[in-house]
Amino acid sequence: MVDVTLKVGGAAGQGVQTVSEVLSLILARHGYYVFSIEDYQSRIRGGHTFTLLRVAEQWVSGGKGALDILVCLDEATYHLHRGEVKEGGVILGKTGNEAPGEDVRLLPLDFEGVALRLGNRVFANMVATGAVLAILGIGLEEAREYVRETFARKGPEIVAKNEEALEEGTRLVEASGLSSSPFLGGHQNPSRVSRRYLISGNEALGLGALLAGCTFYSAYPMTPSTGILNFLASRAEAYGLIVEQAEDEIAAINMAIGASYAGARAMTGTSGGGFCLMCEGLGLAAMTETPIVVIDAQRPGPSTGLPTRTAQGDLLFVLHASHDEFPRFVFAPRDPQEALNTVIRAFNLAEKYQVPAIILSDQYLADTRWSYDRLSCEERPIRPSLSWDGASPYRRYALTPDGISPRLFPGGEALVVADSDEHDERGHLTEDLALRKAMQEKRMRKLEVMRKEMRLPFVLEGKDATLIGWGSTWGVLLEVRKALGQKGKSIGVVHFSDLYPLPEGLRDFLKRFPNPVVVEQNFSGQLATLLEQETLLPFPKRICRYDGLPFLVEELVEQVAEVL
Amino acid sequence: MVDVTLKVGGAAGQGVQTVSEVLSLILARHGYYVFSIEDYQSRIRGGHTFTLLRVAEQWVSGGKGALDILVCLDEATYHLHRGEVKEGGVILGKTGNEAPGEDVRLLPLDFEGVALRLGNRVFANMVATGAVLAILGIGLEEAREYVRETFARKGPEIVAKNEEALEEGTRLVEASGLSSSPFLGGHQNPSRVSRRYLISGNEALGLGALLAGCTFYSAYPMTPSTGILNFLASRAEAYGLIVEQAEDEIAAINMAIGASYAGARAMTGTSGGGFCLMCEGLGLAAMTETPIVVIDAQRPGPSTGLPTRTAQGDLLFVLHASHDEFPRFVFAPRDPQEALNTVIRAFNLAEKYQVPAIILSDQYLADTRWSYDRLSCEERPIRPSLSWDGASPYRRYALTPDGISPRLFPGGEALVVADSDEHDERGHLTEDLALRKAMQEKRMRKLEVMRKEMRLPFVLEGKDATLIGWGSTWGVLLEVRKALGQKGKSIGVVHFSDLYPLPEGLRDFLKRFPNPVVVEQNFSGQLATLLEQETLLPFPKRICRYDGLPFLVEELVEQVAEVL
Amino acid sequence: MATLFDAHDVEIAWCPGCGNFGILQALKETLDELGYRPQDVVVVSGIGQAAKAPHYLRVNVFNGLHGRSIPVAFAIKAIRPELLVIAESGDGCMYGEGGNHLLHAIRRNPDITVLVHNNQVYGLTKGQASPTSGEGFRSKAQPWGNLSRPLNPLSLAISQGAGLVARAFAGDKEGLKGILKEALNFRGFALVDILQPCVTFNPVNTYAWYRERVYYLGEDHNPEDQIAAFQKSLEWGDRIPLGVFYRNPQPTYEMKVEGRAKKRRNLFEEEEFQRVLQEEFAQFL
Amino acid sequence: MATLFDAHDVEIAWCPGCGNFGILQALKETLDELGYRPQDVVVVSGIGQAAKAPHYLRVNVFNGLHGRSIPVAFAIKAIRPELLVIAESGDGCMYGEGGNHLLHAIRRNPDITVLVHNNQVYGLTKGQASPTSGEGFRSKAQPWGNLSRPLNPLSLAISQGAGLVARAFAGDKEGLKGILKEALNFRGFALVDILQPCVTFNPVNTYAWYRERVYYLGEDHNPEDQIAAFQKSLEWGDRIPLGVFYRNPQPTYEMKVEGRAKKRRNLFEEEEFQRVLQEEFAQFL
Ligand SMILES: Cc1ncc(C[n+]2csc(CCOP(=O)(O)OP(=O)(O)O)c2C)c(N)n1
Ligand SMILES: Cc1ncc(C[n+]2csc(CCOP(=O)(O)OP(=O)(O)O)c2C)c(N)n1
Ligand code: SF4
Ligand code: SF4
Ligand SMILES: [Mg+2]
Ligand SMILES: [Mg+2]
Repeated sequence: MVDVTLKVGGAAGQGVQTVSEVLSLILARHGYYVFSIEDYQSRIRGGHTFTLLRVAEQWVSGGKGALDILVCLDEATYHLHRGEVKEGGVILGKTGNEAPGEDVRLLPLDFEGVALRLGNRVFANMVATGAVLAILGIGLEEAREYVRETFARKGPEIVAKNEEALEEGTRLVEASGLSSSPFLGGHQNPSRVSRRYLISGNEALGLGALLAGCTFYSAYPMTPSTGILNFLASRAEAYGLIVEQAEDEIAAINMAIGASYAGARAMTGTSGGGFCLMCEGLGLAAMTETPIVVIDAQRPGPSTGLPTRTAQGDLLFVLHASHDEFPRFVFAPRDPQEALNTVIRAFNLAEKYQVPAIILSDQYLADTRWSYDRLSCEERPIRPSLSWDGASPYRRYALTPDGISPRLFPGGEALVVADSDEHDERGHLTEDLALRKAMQEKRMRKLEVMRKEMRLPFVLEGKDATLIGWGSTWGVLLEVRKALGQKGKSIGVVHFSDLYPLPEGLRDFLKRFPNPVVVEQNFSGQLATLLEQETLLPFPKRICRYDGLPFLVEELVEQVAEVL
Repeated sequence: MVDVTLKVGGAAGQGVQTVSEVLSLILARHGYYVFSIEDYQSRIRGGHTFTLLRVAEQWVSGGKGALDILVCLDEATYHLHRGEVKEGGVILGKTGNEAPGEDVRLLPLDFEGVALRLGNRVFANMVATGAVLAILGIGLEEAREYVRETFARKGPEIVAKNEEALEEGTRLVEASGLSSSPFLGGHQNPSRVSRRYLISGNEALGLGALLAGCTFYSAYPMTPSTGILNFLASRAEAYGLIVEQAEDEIAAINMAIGASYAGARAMTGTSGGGFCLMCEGLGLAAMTETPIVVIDAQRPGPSTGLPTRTAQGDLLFVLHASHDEFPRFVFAPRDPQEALNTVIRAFNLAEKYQVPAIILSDQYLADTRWSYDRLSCEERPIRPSLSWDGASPYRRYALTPDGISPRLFPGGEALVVADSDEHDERGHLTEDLALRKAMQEKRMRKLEVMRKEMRLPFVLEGKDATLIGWGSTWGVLLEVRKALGQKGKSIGVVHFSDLYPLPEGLRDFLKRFPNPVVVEQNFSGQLATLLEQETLLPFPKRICRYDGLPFLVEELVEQVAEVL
Repeated sequence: MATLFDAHDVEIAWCPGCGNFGILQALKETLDELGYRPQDVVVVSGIGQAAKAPHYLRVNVFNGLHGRSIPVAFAIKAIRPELLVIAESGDGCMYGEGGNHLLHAIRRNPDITVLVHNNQVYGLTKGQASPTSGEGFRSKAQPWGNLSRPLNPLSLAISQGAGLVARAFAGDKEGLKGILKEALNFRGFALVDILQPCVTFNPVNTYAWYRERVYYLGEDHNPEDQIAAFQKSLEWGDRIPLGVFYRNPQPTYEMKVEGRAKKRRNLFEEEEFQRVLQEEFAQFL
Repeated sequence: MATLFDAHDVEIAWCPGCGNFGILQALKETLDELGYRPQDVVVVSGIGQAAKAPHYLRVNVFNGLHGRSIPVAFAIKAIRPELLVIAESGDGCMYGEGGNHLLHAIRRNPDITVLVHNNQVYGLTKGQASPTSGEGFRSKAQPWGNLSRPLNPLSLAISQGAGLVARAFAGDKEGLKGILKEALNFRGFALVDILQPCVTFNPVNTYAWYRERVYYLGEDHNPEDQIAAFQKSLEWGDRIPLGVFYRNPQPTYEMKVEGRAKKRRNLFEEEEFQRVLQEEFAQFL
């Protein structure tokens, strides 16, 4: 079964992401499953950046560390990564003096030189793409089509040059004889039917919002959430959304709240540092019972930390963010497919319960491209019907049994009053402390109903151990289970996407899983701590990674094997 | 044993706080123990406000609900509180038509009318004071002295008028015959030696900072923390502090961090909403390992909530505030005396470990005046010695075994580099992820050493039940223990002032206390949740108050009796 | 005078004699005279004494966070351009905590009116210096007297080319109403700084103090002239000008995004949803 | 030219050709020529490409949060008035996220210098419109083109009577150095807006674009005249003036609080501690 891992590396600005994007797309169109992880630094030019690309005939959900192919757009890539190439692998592009590993073939290629001969350095990416396709054993048909689609508006000459660049790349590999036993075994896509969908977390989060009927998105740029802003901005004019870049995150969340009060479905997105600035706004949404969706795309901290790396360090923070207590939803989708549905669910539930809903993403989920046979959308945007009879005086914050009060928008017949102070049923500020008590109870009452909406974790049974995770680590946990399964170990997976309020009966539910090992991308094991608090069961075995890199399959397999 | 509870009520702006302040002071100077609780609304004039004042021959640490004396500066006070006066009690001032309770004496008095006859409405407060003193059976000697001290700079005429007002008040009561069996039984202070100290939480927090050697305080006004700003401002010129009102809370915390980096001992103070805005700065302090002290004076939320009321709703928030993980200290002093020491400790520990220290106050602690035989200061400001040899290149963030690195200030021989990004040992930003891992470990390593600094809770043993609390509820828990003790119940108290990191061995420690009941001023019982998480022991019995009012003795006695 | 905008069953928590009363009454009468219906008006505020004003009006109210009324008002107007949207709060709220939002709202030019009850003090928190307090202003938090120069909100707004910039005085109802009318009728961002005596905490800038100094800009002042407006905005001391200082009509934010609203698709309808879903999914194939 | 302020062992992460290099070099030379020692200089920054600059200098560095360099710099100067304190960051950082701090720092007039690398774009986050981007500026976040009018930082600072307000161009080292010298020598708050080409994300405001337009204010410009300075600050288009627009010497914050430092008491010393303790405790008896 074909399963090839390739890495494209270079300096920022050299086009690493372009090469890997084009490759991913072409391979997905060829019917391969693709999984690509972006690694980059907080700079625009220079330094080092790479994409880790896995191409397989079976669906894959995690990255591997051992490389079949290393594509070096600069010499630094060769130095940094040549040790990762396994036996039988190939290194192509700019190479260096040190020897590669045993049985690793070297193909020194001057992509830029070829490009310059074609007239412009920019064609280097297509030369590299052509070369890699040849090594993989993929014909240029799809690649040509891609080039035609992409460069059409730049004129036929540019199209022709790019096609030439592809061909040059392929030719160089053929000349070296390296294409004779291609990595993908010459498999070709017989028809278009088996094209795979290719989508990243940020695209899926943006698409989910679009499908949820989001009409207002305000944000201040912050890696790794900016892709959501870009996605929604790209759709704003066609679909009629208001997408506004705010002056700061405080404005961003207050704008979203204002828009929601006025009748919009509103969302904002940021990373941890920006979320800090949104804490007060989160409480405002809670107190005025104005639904909003907030995406926190996590990255390592504290503080500015590592802006372009991944982490799951904000769980306990978002759970308790803002002073005093109020109900909120917290979700952490496991992959782009689920992210799509989660956003719609978050909008629906936020609006149904008139509370803020927080979605935890991270740099890994945001930037990683997953491939699927099909994309599906199981959720539908639903607006709760407004339960005001139009006759009795309107009470925005009526004390109801389930805590949910009739929510109208301004501009209708009834006046809508909202206040960040404690207020009476009409929304006017009050110092009546018996009423305060009733209001706090009304708000908190929702939590128990909300809990019923929450889903139990995803489960795969296993006898030897159970890996417990949340959010973006789901895919790699599946891979680890499979890998250890091949070694005769029976490993279960329990994975949380719904994090708060935690579903009922969790203690009994969790008790039945043998030998739990919690796997998280943070220092202390925050989910483990949360589960301990919720269930009073101990979760002492924790595998924590907090260097900013995502878990890869082989390393995690070893770590899990160690604690078994 | 004398133990009198009196309430002075009126509209905001009528001088309720002046009357009670003067009374407290005079009574404390007379050698009585005084305990006064302020209740006010978020407005400047009108509405309703009162002070609950307890005067006793024994030290007291909580307020009672049943009144001996009700002083009505307006009629609303009579309507609102007449039901609280117990048998044998007195109501004086503006009364209304409804009958008082049984065996309650009414003394309708027109304080304002008397004052106007003296020439100005402002003397009404002194008329009321004189009247109350007479009912209590306190001569006017101390009161006169107070008047002379306070009004001296306004001239002899004003002094004379105020003295007259006092006398008028006393005379009115005497004329009514009500002073014949005074509440305090005619006890007089024989000498100055037994004067009591009288101090509020905000004063104690400010004084603690002053004594800790704080040289920089920046804050944005926010109830109930503003008293700290006022206190430190009042000392700034005499002691040479910089006290700066910032444009917002974000500036406030960033200023404090800058000042600390430059060599100051720096603090900021706010309430929950402002603390929200400080979350990002908290992470900055953590990442740059810049010590600061942050006071969060809690009030009910969410959001603006009830600005002038009390709550303990921010515990879990401040514990996890700011994205990703870093060590911090969290303290919640139990009374003004401890607050004084806590602030000094917080400064010392923050500086020793180069971390932020958070002090949780609340409106009850902030505004309540406690009396003591003596004030004591057990802590001393200590600056850690700087451990740089001056020879080797200076590494601000050297990776040390205990995580504490040599901290210098700019302006000396070595250059000091600090960065909110992940950084190398010199402080320069890095993308070396192995180093990132080491740095995160270095920072988190401090937590285990910090834990050793933390003190086990205050303990009073009891066989029937154990009341567990934190922060400002300590005093009332003592009172409840005493009251239930008188009813033959043996009630223990376990009270936390050191909240994070929790001291070691807590599970075994807590196990030995029978029938734990956690008492908190929030909705869900946040300390109980924290203890469950830390010890995996269940704490299902929780008494929670969240209407914004503090626990009073009798009600809490009943609530505790119920769960016994 | 009774108006359509009189609130009932709400107790006003301001001090007797406070300048806020004059502003409240003038605003109610202005809204009435301009023919608005309460349900077509949204008043957004922050936190402070001034920020309680919307509760005392019969309108839609969003009383949000201290300093954050402008972003809320901006978004309400963006989503519901047919409503009249006013942001109303104190000087601390709008110029202190909220200064950044004011600055950037001017750049966006939404068609909202910002009313600032400028009492040159923090009223609700008991008298600290505000961004507009005079140098030397004393309070418990500044016993040495305010060390900062006061912010000049008019100069600030004029310097950034704001739509309409005006100053009014709470003590002159008719004058205030005239200015409110101009501001509310203006299409674009309008800032009205209203001098408001705080009888409790500001012993400096009293009714009498203002009355001695204020005068209305005359016919000779050309509000379309940015330099002249700027020059006038610097006048503060013995004479304090009132009126519309500056007027700079320009396309509003809502006009610029108007086209988008028309393209809004109804995703709550299954067929439309499916259409969008298919179009979008195709992008990822 | 080598200077005392050259950093070693730090790799510069800017794009080749970036305008930041010119600013860095000019600043190093200026500090050197003014005779400062590295240990007497603190450079505070926020987050962004420009905000990395302090790491490339041999000085004391505080690289804080995005938008928050000014409050940090203010406090460092307040505590250590003998140090030279510079706040240096990008246009997004200083005028966007940090706008409120700029506004209020002007009012306090601390003796700090604020250097803004104004590339009219968010560089580090890959090219979104910044507060100073021109109307119509396109990016992935604004594919329809920036809808807001650009903030004018010079007009803003002049309108609030800031100490010194200047504009420089990264492409003219000598001119820039001259302006930096004036700003660093000025006692009080100085803002230098430095036009900085971003060769990666700003295809509009290029070196050539600036070169065609910039010119230095001549002798005829009187920087003490606030109205003239304001008028000049509005000039932006075919001609863009450089130089010191405005100069308004006034007492600094540090001067105003100078007396306090002298009264500082050494509480780390037991005897002094006891003295203070007794004095203070007596207040509560
Ligand atoms: C984030 C935050 N910080 C501080 C406060 C406390 N606060 C409430 S009102 C106010 C000042 C009000 O001054 P201003 O806006 O001038 O209104 P005024 O009361 O003078 O009308 C402050 C500081 C708050 N509510 N929220
Ligand atoms: C609170 C917060 N919000 C957002 C960011 C993300 N961020 C980093 S740099 C930057 C913009 C930088 O623009 P500018 O200040 O103009 O600097 P430049 O990169 O252009 O030099 C942003 C939005 C952040 N670090 N912190
Ligand atoms: S404190 Fe001042 S502003 Fe507030 S209501 Fe009273 S007079 Fe008005
Ligand atoms: S992105 Fe622009 S500002 Fe940043 S280093 Fe590159 S050229 Fe300079
Ligand atoms: Mg005010
Ligand atoms: Mg920039």
